[in-house]
Amino acid sequence: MALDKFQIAQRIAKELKDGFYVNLGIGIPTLVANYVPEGINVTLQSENGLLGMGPFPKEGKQDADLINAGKQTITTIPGSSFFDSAMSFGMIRSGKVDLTVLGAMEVSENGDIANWKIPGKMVKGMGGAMDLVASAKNIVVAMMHTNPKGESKLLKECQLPITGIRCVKKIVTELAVLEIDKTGFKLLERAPGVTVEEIVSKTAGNLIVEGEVPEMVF
Amino acid sequence: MALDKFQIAQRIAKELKDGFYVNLGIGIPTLVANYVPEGINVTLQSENGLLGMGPFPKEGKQDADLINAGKQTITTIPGSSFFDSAMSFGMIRSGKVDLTVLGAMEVSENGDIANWKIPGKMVKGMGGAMDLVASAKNIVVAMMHTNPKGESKLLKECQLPITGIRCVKKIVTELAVLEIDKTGFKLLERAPGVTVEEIVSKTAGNLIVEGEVPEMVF
Amino acid sequence: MSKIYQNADDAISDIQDGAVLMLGGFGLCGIPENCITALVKKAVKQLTCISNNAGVDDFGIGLMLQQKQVKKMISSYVGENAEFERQLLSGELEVELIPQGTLATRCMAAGYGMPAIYTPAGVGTEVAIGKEVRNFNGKDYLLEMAFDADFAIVKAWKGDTMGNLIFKDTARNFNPLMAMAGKITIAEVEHLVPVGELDPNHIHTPGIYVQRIFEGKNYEKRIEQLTLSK
Amino acid sequence: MSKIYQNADDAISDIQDGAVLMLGGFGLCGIPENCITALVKKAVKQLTCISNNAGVDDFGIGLMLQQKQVKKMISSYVGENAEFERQLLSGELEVELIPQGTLATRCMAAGYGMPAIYTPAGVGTEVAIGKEVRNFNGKDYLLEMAFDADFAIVKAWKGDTMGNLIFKDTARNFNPLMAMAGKITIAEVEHLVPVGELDPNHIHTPGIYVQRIFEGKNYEKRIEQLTLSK
Repeated sequence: MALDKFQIAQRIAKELKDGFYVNLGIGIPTLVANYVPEGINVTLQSENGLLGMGPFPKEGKQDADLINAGKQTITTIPGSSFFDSAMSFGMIRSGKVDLTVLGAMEVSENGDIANWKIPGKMVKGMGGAMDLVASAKNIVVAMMHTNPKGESKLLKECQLPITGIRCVKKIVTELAVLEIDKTGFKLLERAPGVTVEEIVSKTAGNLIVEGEVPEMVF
Repeated sequence: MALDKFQIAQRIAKELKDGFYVNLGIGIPTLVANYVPEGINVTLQSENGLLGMGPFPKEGKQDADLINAGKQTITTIPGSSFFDSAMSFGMIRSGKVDLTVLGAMEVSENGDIANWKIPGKMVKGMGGAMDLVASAKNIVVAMMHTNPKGESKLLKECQLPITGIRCVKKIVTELAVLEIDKTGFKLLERAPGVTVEEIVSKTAGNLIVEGEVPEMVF
Repeated sequence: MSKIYQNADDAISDIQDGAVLMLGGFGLCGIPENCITALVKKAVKQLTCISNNAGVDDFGIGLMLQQKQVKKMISSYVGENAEFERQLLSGELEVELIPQGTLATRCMAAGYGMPAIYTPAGVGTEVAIGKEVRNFNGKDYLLEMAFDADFAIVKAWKGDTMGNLIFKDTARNFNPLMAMAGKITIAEVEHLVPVGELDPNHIHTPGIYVQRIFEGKNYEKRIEQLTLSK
Repeated sequence: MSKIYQNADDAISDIQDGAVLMLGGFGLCGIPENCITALVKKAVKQLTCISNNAGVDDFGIGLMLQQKQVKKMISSYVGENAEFERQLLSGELEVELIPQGTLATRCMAAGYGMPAIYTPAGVGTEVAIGKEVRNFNGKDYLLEMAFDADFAIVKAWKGDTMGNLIFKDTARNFNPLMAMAGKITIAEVEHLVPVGELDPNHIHTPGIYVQRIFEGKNYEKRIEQLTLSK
């Protein structure tokens, strides 16, 4: 059974370690915050200028001066700090953020990522994505294995304009967990009940399958 | 009559304009703060990280956490702000400080300044002087016209290791006010009773004397 | 020499057609609402606006776009704006998209008197076209130039009569960076307080960076994405 | 994962001979007194110390110099220290003098992930020897590299258990810059407070930059130049 988006988030949450500072992109990555394993503490960074992002506010408690990078109203938690956008990207560039989780349209087998622009469509901009992918020391991509047309999003080379080069470390899709290896996508785990054959058939880039590939454990 | 150091400071204070942000170096420059003309307001910057430097504290009110760039205990005034040393030199480099007053060992006729190092003597370092002279848009030097041996400190070229190039705008000595012009030291004012001849004899670099040179007015 | 202006009209009165403006804010959070209204009223045109976003159709910089006052936007993200899209597709509006951290750091560079900075953002992408790429310690970086803006227009929570500013929460964002970067910086504040009232240790932007200040009025502070917990 | 250490000995226990250290403070103002004492006690040697000043004979980094623990000082001003002078003249101690703003900005560059910065300080002087000079907009600048320190050791006024720091008055100086720049940052604070006690808008150094924190004791906070008004 392919994972749903909540299970993808849940699987990514297993990458979290105690004390991590984490930047979560918009979409599935945001959901990761709901699955932080018991007993570990992570601090969420929002690149508009906040460390220690709390949950959405209760009705009536929203504050226009307190939003996240997705422009959603949020709250602080004890230990939060505010800073300007230069310091925010400063801590991203200097590798202080331990883990960055992003969505993607395409990932290539050498770790290039495309997630900001589709030629012919209105271009909204890269926001902080190019800074994040160029700087983060540990980038996990959360995405579907194929696009709506059924074409693989794990490619030999990105077809869309890229956001950053050789930066993705790991990919979690509804079918698999894969790691960017020197020669391609190394298959680490299968979604429960998903066959290696299905993953092979939906991966256009070089897929490395070594020995028995375990199922994900939740 | 040659000026004393207090009069040099007093003359430099006439360069102040209302609203100026000013950085005063150690020695005679520090004294300038005592002669701010009536009715104008200047804010003193201390490059260790303070805008709005107040007078020395009263006995018992000193605070080890509150010092100026000369490491002296000082006070704040209403409107003071603290910042880190990068921002401090940031505001210096970006030309936000309107006037910088410095001492010097030598100034050359093209505006080079030497004030940090005497070969053969223990070198203590340049502190913030190189940043200040390289960045300030308006630098006034306060110094004696000659060194203790009677040799001119206003030279064709600096003999000592220089602190910065082509940066000095104006010089106030015990004898004269001079401006760095395209071709040399332009004599603007004489100290009361001091002759042009004396200034000529004590200036080794090219001295430009045009028409009648007025006496300083205090 | 007083930095205090009566209102936004007063503070922006000498901004001319063709000016390069920086406008603080992220999304609709921390934007200089009063100055934007005054710029619309003044109908100044052919502006270049450096701002992380371009507002929405009926708020923020969107109001200036509706009056066709903007020649060029320099931003990192410009969604949520139909009129913007129309002008872009019709060629009326020029847009330069740059990474958000690059935008922030180019502001900081201007304020810190650094002519250019090196950042890895955009290496290997179309953002790198025409730019110097340089390797330091095995990693490639792009050379990006400091901004050069005629006016920086920012919004703070509190300010004093010497121009010292304090921002609130994530409304800080680009505001202190742009405040440092403008040739002339105009700050509108929710609360203009007497000098001495702000703790010198809490000031985010020292007054040396601020040439004009006024207390804004009727802040709407619109929320773009209201999200609530149950 | 707790960042809290019991004391300075504990916090610096893994600093080895030959380490590159950043030490906060300007003069004797805002120096990490407890950590310096612990470094002397640990007798770690061959250190490279990046610090604006080198203390006085019997306080600050001067204490480490007396024990001949320092191989190299990288500073902007090193007066007021006879033992320093002796070691320098005898060749026991290497000294690299760099402009104060360059020192500050090279710290900031490290904390902001910028490999190098351009500054006009030192152009045309002996500081420029061997460095790239580059002209931007008609003005020359030197290329100066970000520092690369193993440990940054800073002193703050208040800190919380997540490592958030607040500095007091001019004791801020290089401390927040170095806090951002170390691979491992050790903060000693006068007051260690529970998380949530510091206002998020007043924090100077966000906890992400601080790996270890402890409450120092017996602060002497010596005054170098006592100057009083009558």
